[in-house]
Amino acid sequence: MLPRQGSTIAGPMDDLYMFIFWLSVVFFIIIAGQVVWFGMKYRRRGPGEKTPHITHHLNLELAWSIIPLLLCIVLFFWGFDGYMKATVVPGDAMEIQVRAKRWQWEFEYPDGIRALNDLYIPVNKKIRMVMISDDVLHSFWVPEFRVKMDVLPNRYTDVWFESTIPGTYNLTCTEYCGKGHSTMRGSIKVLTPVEYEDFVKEGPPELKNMPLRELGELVYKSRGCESCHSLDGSRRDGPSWKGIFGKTEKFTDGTSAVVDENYIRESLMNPHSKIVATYEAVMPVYKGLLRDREVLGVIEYIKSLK
Amino acid sequence: MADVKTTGAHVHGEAAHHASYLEENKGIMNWLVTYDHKRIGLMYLWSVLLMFLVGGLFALLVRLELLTPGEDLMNAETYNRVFTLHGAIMVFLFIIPAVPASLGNFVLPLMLGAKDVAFPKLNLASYYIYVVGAIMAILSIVLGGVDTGWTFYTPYSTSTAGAVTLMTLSVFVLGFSSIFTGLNFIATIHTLRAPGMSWYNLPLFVWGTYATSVIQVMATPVLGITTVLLVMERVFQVGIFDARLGGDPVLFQHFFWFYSHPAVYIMILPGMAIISELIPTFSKKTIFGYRGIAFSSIAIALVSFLVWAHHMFTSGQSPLTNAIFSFLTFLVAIPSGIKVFNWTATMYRGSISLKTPMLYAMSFLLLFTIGGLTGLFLGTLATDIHLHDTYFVVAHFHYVMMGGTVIAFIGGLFYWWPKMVGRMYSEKGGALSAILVFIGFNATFLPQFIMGSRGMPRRYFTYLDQFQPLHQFSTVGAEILGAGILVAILTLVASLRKKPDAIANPWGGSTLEWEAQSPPVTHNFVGTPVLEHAPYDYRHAKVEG
Amino acid sequence: MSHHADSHAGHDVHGGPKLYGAILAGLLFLTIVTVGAAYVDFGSSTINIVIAMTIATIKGSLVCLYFMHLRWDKVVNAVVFLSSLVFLAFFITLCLIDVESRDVLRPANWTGQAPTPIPSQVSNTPEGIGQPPKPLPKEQQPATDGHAAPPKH
Amino acid sequence: MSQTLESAHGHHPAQQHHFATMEQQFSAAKLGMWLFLATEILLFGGLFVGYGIMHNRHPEAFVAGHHHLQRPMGAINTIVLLFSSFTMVVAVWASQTNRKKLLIWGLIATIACAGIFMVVKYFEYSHKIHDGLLPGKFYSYKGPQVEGEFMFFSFYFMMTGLHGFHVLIGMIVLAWILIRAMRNEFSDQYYAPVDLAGLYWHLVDLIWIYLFPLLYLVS
Repeated sequence: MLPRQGSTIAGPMDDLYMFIFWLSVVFFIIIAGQVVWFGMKYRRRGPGEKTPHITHHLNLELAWSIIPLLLCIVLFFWGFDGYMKATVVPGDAMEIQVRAKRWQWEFEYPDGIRALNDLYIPVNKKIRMVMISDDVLHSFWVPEFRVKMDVLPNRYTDVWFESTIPGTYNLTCTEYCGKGHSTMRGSIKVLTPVEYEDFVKEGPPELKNMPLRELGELVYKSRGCESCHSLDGSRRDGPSWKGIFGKTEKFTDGTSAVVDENYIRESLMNPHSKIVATYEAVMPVYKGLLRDREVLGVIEYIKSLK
Repeated sequence: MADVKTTGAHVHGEAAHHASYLEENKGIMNWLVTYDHKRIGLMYLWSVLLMFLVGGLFALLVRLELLTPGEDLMNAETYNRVFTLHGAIMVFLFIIPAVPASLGNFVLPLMLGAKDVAFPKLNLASYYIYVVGAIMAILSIVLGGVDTGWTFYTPYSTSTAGAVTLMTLSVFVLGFSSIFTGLNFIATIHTLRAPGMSWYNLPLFVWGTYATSVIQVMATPVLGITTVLLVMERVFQVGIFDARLGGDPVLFQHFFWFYSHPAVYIMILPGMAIISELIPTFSKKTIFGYRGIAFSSIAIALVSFLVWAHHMFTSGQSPLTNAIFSFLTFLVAIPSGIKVFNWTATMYRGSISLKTPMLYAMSFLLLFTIGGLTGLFLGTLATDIHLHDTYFVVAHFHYVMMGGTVIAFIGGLFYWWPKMVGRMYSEKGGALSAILVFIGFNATFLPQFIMGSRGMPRRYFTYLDQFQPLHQFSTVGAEILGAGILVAILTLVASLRKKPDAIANPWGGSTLEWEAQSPPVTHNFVGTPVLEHAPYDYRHAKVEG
Repeated sequence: MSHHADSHAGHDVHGGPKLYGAILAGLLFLTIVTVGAAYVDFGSSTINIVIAMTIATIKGSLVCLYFMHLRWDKVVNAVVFLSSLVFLAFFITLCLIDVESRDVLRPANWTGQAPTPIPSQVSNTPEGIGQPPKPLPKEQQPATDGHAAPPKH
Repeated sequence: MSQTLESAHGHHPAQQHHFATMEQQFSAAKLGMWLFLATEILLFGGLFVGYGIMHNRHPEAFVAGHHHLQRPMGAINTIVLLFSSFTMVVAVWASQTNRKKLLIWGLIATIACAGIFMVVKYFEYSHKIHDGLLPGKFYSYKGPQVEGEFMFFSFYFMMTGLHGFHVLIGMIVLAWILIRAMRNEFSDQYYAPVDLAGLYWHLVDLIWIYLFPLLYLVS
């Protein structure tokens, strides 16, 4: 019923969940059982049936008021305890800054490395996410960690977790934020300590050995290029990549240049220096967001699009 | 049956048929300017049923789109508009007015032995305010649509395009319709009870409606000012909810839920009120724990004002606030539990007749129990963190709103239908609809609890492949549910083609409305009814059904 | 309900111009006191507000009890009126509790200071909060989904 | 309840068919009015909550903002409204005791006071508009100011605006009552409309009693 337990707080939280679940099952069986059983047993046999005149029964009524009340108080304290454990951040947590914007997650590590949508973290380490939104409300949810917190504009909120099993976990936005709400996903890749060190140096493991063209395609799909640059020559917010390599582009300032490796790199790092005529300056800056090898990948990928 | 002495010539069985409210003053113009609560109730009934069908159509569109991940029927923007309209129409135009304004309007004065509500003109005005609000809401679809979700959370609602301002104003207008209905009912219950009808002789439907009216009067004005502030924020950027200007977007949620949580009880209390009538009538047994049910309605109404922020446990409000509201939320669970236990106890050793309304009442008991129990997961702080804003929540509130209120509403409609139109419907059709609705409803929403727990957020246009089987199951369930509703409506409409055949008290009901002829005369009773026995006292019953 | 000799509708007539005049005098006096109190600092802004609101509440009570006849009216009307105040009090109190207690239960390493924001090309740091919005040029008005222009500072 | 069955005095022309007695009709109407007043309080209440929270968040801005208001104007308006409440309650008393002239003059005085209130408000508003002290994005005051000061004016205009709207509605209602009074419709048998309009008018006064210190006397 619940997704796998990926963090230290998942276990206790699931215990509570299962407790409420079985409690509900018991109460449901009692009530539904009565309804169905009475419905069959006391079914009207004829028009003249007499029924007993039972108006109330104080002790019975007190019992079914007080017992649920006590159970509810238990639930409250249990839930409050779990809530405090899940939200009070331990002092020794590693801090990662999160900036949510429509419709992507931007992360920044303490040493300044930045990542988009994919977060790599070490296993068995307490992580605190300090979050802020660029626009509307978002909400940070990793189902397998059982953590969720809204991300607000102009105010920091935080959430913490300590993952227990290396692997990939989904991150989703759970506060409705418009058109791209349901695709505002990210992934949290929990790495072993060795892998994490490697990551800090060279980037994510599965990308390291990928052929450049494939890496470029991945960047195209995962870093938002797709939404503005088509591959089939059709017009979107930016020029199509089909056959663009080697073409001469005219710019809004009247100059022109051939699309080559240097031009592509410049367009990624400093896109607003040259704007292709008839387009608007809407391209985001990818400086610091792409590793060198990923830039090379994009160049190779564009070259391959004849 | 409460023994009633009427001073007129109205005697059971052999009563001369007086011209009913349907037969007098025919013609559309007479209906449009009528002050008769029964006619206004019927006009409300057709209007809310129309809105129910529109909202239901949007629901089916949502479910169809979710049959597969990705874009099939509509794009993300359209989908967002469709689910917003589904929510807004169902909440503001259907459920909130459904029971009080249609059935309540019809039945309440009859139950009190009154000739009309206290302010008949205000009653009619409130209907037209509703119509204006409904037209504004429909217009906003044409004029750009609304994609904020029915909750209008800022800053999304203050920055998105579309007809949000018009929709918000429509909610403002509809709020007044609701306020006037509530105000009217409170004054009616206080001043127009039949001679001999003390507070403890009130039918439980009246108690439930009274509690509902208290919330309508006390909470709806806050919705009014919230919508005004939202419009101000959109038009003038006054800054109160806009974080960039020094405002607080979470404050909007406080404002919104201060109304909208009590509003949840505006929706469910009338449903409970109907069930409190159906179960004793069809068990032919006095209600168990009359005072427990009556006071729990009032308790729910009062405590409902103190639990609103449990919609905001992950919103960034303070942990202290979370703790306070979680605790208060559990308190509101107790009176609901008391009611359920009292209802089942009423069935004990009864003479249970499984007519259509009773089938709906029993469905209500099962579905509302699930809805209530799943609420425990959400009121508990720790588990709510995981479940908040997921399909678990969607399933939970559908179990309460649809499995609770709508099922009770349909049950009540079948119950009072003979009184309203003077005709009996086909029991087979009714029973078929009850079974289809029950199966379809569970098939639709049970899978959503699992999806939510596993990680499916709400308001998603597309989803991960792992959820597809459950989504498909849910969509199929929604089609069955839709078919069940259709059967119910067809059954009722088909009965209109018959000649009037309903006797005054076809079910052996014990409250005053069954003393009036079916359908009643314009001023309800021929003569003045005087109540001599408490309601639900079947020792004095003269069984007719 | 007792029937008064000169009121066939069954309602007692209460008060009279003399009593109402006295109440008016009291209200005017309290208005002067409020204005006067506004020029005195009683220590903290909270105390100042409490004093101003207390005087306003006394004035309000006089209006309710005498001008609005609540003193002589049926209990139910007073209950209705008071319950609106009670619900309003809940609304104000619980909202204030939230706003005032945010971050109170934070962990030890939380200093209450906002953490350093992520450097970004798009400036959305809390600086500039509380500046009045500037009217947007027409084309920048909220127009397309998701790209509403925030007011520029 | 026993008396409600029959009325010993026959039917007053203003009695509606679904009420057994005038007394029943009167108490229903009065309860309805009080319920309506309760909704008004909660409607204004939302603004008070917003004001309280934003005041807490930007205290300096609210203090600085209120220096732009003219206390004498506010004080005059307070006195005018209090006096109008007095004339109103006298009018109600006059209708209960069949003093028709006093009723008419009381109503006229009340409407006149409401008029004075609106005129003073007009001068205050035009002063603010001239200085650019307008709500939200129309705020264009250029003088020295504290951060967030514009928000004070958002609240000033929303609160006094909604209140002013209620004063206007009150004037219309009272004018209608005045016409009916001149047509001799009211007596000690039937004065509910005067009484209810009076209740509404006192509520408008009551709200101003709170608005005045909150907006004009912030410290």
